[in-house]
Amino acid sequence: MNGSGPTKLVDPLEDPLPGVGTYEDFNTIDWVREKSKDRDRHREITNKSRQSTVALLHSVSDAFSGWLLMLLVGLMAGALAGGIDIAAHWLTDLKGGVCLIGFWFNHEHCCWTSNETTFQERDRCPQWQSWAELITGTSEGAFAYIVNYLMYIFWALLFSFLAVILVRAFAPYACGSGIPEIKTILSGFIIRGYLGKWTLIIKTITLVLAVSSGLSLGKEGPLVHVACCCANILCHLFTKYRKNEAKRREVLSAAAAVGVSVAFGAPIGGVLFSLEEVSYYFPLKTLWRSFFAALVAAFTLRSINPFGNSRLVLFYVEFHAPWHLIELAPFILLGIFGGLWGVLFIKANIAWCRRRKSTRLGHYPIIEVLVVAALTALLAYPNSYTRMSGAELISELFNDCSLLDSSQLCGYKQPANVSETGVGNSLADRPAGEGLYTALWQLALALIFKMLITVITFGMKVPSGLFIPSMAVGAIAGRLLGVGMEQLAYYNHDWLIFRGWCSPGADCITPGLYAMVGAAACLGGVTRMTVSLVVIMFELTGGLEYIVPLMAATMTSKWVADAFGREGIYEAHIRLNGYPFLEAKEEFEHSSLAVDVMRPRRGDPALAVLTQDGMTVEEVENLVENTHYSGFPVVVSQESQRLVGFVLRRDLLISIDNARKRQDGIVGASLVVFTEHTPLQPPEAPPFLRLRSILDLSPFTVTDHTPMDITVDIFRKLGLRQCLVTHNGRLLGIITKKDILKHMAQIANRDPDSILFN
Amino acid sequence: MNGSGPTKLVDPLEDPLPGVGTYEDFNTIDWVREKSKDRDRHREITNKSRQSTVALLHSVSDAFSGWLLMLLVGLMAGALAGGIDIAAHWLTDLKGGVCLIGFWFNHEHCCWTSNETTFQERDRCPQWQSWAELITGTSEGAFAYIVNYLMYIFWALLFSFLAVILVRAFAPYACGSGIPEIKTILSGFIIRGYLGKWTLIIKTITLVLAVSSGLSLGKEGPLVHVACCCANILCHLFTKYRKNEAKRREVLSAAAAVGVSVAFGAPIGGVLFSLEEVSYYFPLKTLWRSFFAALVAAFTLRSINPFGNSRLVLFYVEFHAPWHLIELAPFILLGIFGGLWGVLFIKANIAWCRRRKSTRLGHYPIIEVLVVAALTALLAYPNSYTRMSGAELISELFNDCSLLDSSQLCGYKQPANVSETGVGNSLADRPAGEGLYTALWQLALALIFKMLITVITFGMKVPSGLFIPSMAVGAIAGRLLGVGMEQLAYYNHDWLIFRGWCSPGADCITPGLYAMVGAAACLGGVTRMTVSLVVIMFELTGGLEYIVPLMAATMTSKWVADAFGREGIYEAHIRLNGYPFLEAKEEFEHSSLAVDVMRPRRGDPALAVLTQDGMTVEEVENLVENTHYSGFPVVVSQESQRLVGFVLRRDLLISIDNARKRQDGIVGASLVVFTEHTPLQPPEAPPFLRLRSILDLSPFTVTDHTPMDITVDIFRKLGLRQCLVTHNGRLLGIITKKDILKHMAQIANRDPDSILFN
Amino acid sequence: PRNFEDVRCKCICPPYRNNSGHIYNKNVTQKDCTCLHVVEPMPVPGHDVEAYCLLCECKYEERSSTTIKVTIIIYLSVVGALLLYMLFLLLVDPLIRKHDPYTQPLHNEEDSESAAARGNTVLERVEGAQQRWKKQVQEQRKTVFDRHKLLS
Amino acid sequence: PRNFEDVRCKCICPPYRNNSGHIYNKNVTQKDCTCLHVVEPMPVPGHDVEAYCLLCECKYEERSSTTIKVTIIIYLSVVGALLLYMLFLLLVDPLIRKHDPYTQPLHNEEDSESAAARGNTVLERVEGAQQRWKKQVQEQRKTVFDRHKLLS
Repeated sequence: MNGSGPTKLVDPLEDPLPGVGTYEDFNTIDWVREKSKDRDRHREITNKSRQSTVALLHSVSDAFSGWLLMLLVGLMAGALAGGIDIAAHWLTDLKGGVCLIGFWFNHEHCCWTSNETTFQERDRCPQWQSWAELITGTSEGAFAYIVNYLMYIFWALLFSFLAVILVRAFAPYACGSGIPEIKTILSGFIIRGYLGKWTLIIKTITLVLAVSSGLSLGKEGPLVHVACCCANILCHLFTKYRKNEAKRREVLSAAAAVGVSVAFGAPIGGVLFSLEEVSYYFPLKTLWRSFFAALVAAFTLRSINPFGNSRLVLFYVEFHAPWHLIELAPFILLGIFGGLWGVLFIKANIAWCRRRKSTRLGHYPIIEVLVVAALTALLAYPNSYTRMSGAELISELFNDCSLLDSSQLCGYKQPANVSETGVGNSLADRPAGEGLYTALWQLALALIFKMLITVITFGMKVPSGLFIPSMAVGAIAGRLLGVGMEQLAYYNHDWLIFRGWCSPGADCITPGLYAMVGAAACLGGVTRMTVSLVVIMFELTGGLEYIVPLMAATMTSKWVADAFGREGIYEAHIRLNGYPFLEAKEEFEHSSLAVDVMRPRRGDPALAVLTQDGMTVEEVENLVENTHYSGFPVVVSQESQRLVGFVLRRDLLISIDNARKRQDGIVGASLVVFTEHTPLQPPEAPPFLRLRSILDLSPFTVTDHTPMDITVDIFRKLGLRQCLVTHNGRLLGIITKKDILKHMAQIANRDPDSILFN
Repeated sequence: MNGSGPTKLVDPLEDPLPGVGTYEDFNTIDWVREKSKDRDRHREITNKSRQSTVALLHSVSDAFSGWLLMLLVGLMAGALAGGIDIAAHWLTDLKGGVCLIGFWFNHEHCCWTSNETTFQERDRCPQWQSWAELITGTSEGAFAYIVNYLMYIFWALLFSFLAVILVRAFAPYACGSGIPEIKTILSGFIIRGYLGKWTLIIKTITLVLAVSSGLSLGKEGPLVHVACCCANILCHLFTKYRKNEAKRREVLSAAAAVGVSVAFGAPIGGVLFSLEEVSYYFPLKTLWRSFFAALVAAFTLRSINPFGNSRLVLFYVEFHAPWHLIELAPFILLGIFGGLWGVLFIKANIAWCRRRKSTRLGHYPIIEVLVVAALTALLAYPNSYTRMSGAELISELFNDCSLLDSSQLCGYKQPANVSETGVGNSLADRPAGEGLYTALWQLALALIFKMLITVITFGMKVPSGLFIPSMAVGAIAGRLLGVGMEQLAYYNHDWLIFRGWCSPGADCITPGLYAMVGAAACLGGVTRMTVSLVVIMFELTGGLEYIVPLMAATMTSKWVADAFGREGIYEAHIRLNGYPFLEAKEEFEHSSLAVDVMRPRRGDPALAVLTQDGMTVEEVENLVENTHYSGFPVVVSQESQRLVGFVLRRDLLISIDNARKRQDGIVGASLVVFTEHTPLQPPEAPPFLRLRSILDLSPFTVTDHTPMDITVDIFRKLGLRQCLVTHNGRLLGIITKKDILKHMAQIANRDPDSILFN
Repeated sequence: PRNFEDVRCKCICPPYRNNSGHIYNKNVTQKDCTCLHVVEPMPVPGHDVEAYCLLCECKYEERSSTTIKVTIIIYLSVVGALLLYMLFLLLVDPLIRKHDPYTQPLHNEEDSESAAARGNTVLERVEGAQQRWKKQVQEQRKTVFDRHKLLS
Repeated sequence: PRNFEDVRCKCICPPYRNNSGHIYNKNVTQKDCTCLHVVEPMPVPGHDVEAYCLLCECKYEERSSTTIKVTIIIYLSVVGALLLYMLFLLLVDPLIRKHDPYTQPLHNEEDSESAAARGNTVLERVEGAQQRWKKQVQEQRKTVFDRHKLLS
């Protein structure tokens, strides 16, 4: 959409002036212009490819560079995710002890080949020494407990301190989950350095530290950021993507899919997540490539095999226990819980973050992290369900008890004799035993703890994901409900609702399934994901039979949560920070017209316009200097106000600057000409400055009567930055993305000046 | 986008005049207008809901009507699919014989409880009598064979005759696969009656007949059409969807997902199919609802349980045999085969269909069907692999041989003694035996037969899907290659490539997997599906481990096929029929400008415009009568050509007609006024005809310099029907969707007049 | 339909030593659907039972013969009714009334719907609806079969 | 690393009659990863072996201890390097040069890249790059930590 009309003055492959056509930091890109640039470029290459073999090869390699890039992104993100998994696992276990046969082994790998593990305590082996054993020589008794406790707190504090200090020192952009920012970037915003090398390094390093410190946060969201950083860095290898912001965003959108794919081992779910949650402008075109990249990443991760069991995630489960239609009632209950929790969490977290943003709390980020880490460690250690990492907790809760399990959660009273003809290892009749009751109490406490601590954890200045804590909350609630249902059914086999499908001896209720459904419900309530969430959970379990329970819970959760507030946590954070993000899912409901939103408003001074051949360089410079607009319409004359085109402030400044330096005779009195044919030049006047090449000859226009819902639709669908408003063919005003966002904020009774823009 | 500006003259809930705002047959809808109408309606309901409880209830029920509709569509489509499965299975088996204990049982169900089935001939039982047994009393010998042969041909002819005669008599729109037409309809085209009651009934009935007649066609494509018919009919129950063409298309898009979901038992695959292949305008918004509907349909189908084994499709497989990285080479080979076959099939089929369209062949549709059916039956019967139905063949080919199987394809030489410690029932060492060699020959013949007969079958005037025949071709090829590889590995354990993973005694190659990959490759080559195909196949097998082979094959197949021609079979048929379909996936590559495409061209007479207050009723009527345009721009005056708005021919005619009938004093000399404020009326002049209410005050405009790639993008993204072209604020011309399609046809050296339009 | 026919437990036992393969079919509950209950008489001596049973695969299956019966009967009656109606339209109808159906052009759906209100008695309305439908089908037939504009 | 440590066959056997549950761990090939090979000594008498083994679950697992070792060592060295560099920047750097880093406004990436060419020797370029990076980080720190414009 640069004005290279039929005359083809400019070679699209090389910008005439460095800087023309680029963007400043915290600005929004013009999708149409970028796409058009890419098409010009593609056309050029196609045309050249008919001329020589080298050019043909170039064209082929250009066509395949997208695939190559996807491959590289998949490989790099998969490898990084594997590394993060291994390091985080090791560091987490370091809080408890150290491996004597090699300090680099985590607890499980330390005892990997040991024959001394017992059925009851599967993770005990002499090679692994807790800190108490190392320091005091014994692992029993109150003193050893206290030593372990103190060491746990020490390590937690150390890790969290390192995390926050590294973030502060090297890459402040590495903190947080990153998904709100990536959503905003994908919608066209520019945050320089947000996806850079240092962000990648620091985010990777500190993510491991933050997860290992025992804070109530997960690595899933930040992995999306990490994958996007990889993609952005790899984009620099290919001209096609380096120079085009729109094309680069296609790659980033695929990278988001890659991130979720490695976080949950769910390639299809990742692609759907990218489609549903983060992508903005081009959902279909990149579908296939995203899928490819997500698969490559998943396979890289599998070949690294971070957990030593060929699984991509710790909490992968595989059970095929059937469920009964009546169970939909508790599942829907879980959905309601998830929805309520989602709403409460969002409200509480946003309130806390606002406080952090506006009060003195925000001035002490390092102390805040240390305090929260200390608090978490102090409260988490005594309860074994909070002491373990979030992923391990979820894994334990998802697991269905069989005879092979010895965890506390499976502390059922053992039947007198195990039937010999019983098929497999399932426990059929399960009255709860002592161990289970203890576990339930601990879980209830853990639930309350997790619910509270997550609110103040998310948003601290360390990398922090929200998926794992939300899932943990839901999984605990689900497991509690599941065990409750199970015991209810066990003691009341003869109730009408249990009769028929819960006969004695039949395994009728699966608490692990309830935990899974609860996790999905809570995650759904917080993030408002729908299809992608169901598919991710489905890929986690590998069984199509649980789609209906998951869906019922997710749907209820979303409906309940939407009844109290339509935004998910990411949208809420986007709004909190005032990012210029035009939500694609929300309909614009108000009945205002374009004329109500455009600038200038009634009473304002008239729109600043340039005329196509009536202004001198000096006049133009004055106009530009005295206004702060990022672009100016060009009209035939001030009287007729008939629109010719649109020119960007940045391009204008660079061009005039360049002309003054390089072009002979251009002075302040030179006439600036935007017309195609230069008017006849008076003999002694200074030469004209011809600027048609930077003029956008096809600016978008709408009439003043256009309803805003249509205008918003146009902005969203086409990715516009500004749009001119006309009335009966005369230029009347301009609507920018910022104006729309301000207008929407006004309608929603929010402060319109909170929108972040350059 | 009806001109109900801030003055709100018209109540959006009831059109002022019946007919204003509706479309004629074979016309394209204006998405923006429809969406805007729906938003107005929604706003109205929301506003009213604050006033009374009844209105509030109405608003809630309106909000949930979409979900209710989805539920109903899922239930109805699932039930119909179940009925079709049962009936088709029974009719297919009727060609061979009849069940004595109840004529309504098919072969399998007839022998369901029989204890007389043997291990070798699993489907034999005394209750099921072949026609030879019934007529001649014996099932052995040449005479019985001939009787069965003749009966087979007789039934095939009868079924196909009934199918084509019913289609011709009651619902000609019921023939074909329907997917090209549904794609076109979803893009905004209107074909009245295409999704009506009769089409639904006849398509359902004749689909069963066509499939049962043994013709080389499947039921998967038509099921999409059936589901869309259900959705369209159920839309009539809800005002929200009945009156709005855009909203209805949202439902139809979900219905397409439902169709694939029941056809393959793949809800996620169905949703992705709808997203990737058929949907046009709103992929994301309906994602969640589509998924819901697809799941409901799949569960309805499962509860009907048409195959008696809780599977949704006949050819569901579940194996978990590992594959080796080296095997990617044969998989890619299968991809190449699939791509080549896809290209050849499309070329051959389109050539044949063009012949049918243009030569005398098209005049005898009934005879054509009978001849093809007779030919198919005649050639298919002697070969057991063509005699069975396509789905059964695929099921047999996908199946991996275990000790439990006795089919010819598993005719391996039995090892001397079965090892007792061998785990499970897998066959480890497998030299091919006599039976397998026979089977291979038969399969090779079946491959050639299927490849040829499908070309002339697809496009006949019976309901016919393409998925099953394509998959069958691919599955045969894949199985052949798989068995070949297996034998190669068996006899050459010591080759470098087999060493290590194919040691003696290990089960290293799974021919069933090759069949599956081949099926995916061929289907991908023909339809150019990518993600959705992989996901469908993944849901068919239920194992994530085969995604990589499937993806390698699909990707190769698509690349190979795209190298020879970029269109899939559906796009090719859309082009053959000249449907006005603007492909969303293809980029517009040419560098033309809007001014090159718009009407009037240079040298044509000027654009027919109305002025806002200068024309009489008679003049307007003359203008409308002498042109065939479907809309007219309204300008301030002929001299200034400054654009005011756009008015549709149909609305104009209806309004003038109505005014002449109902409004007092409107005569030919009355002035037509489009302005907001009526000018002062001269005393004795006839009253003005005020038509501002039908004026679209926000027509889309582009400048003459806008590159066509951007214009095409705008048309696609916003779903426009026409767009006005301006130069420096003056109206210059108009571009319609038809102009764009003609321009694209011209660029591709096709006949631009082949585009179907009203 | 006898309901007990609607469940079965099917065990497929492959060839084992000198026994050929065999298929067992029995009407038992899901719980009892194991090799030990279904394979009768056991073809192998006692100590081999376990090994033999390991090789067998037992599947519990349910069906609804009523659904099958009802579906087939509905299907056949619809086909029959359609054929009869087709014969009626082909043979009887032209004798009753003689007019050219091609004269009137096809209305749009809206127009036709409003026209539907014009009939006075129920019979006339049905008559009118039938006429309109017939015209639509003729139009469709012309489009698809004669002019090959659509669906070719 | 000793390679034979990288595979294991782990059998978990639940409590059975009067035997308590037990975990067996053995270093065998995938083919031999069955209860019969791994559970040694067999805790039950001969005729019970089959029933006992049916209850046990054996899993063959592989890992790469080299990958683990390398990952951890790389991780630790990167953290160490970063900490050292941070200390250097905090303590040593201010002593070497004394200027106000806040004076010059942040350049855009393009500008900075072109500026990168200005340095003459390699050392100067590195120096320049480091200065620009430090300014960027300061800018980021102001945005995120002080002004709370982003990421709060």
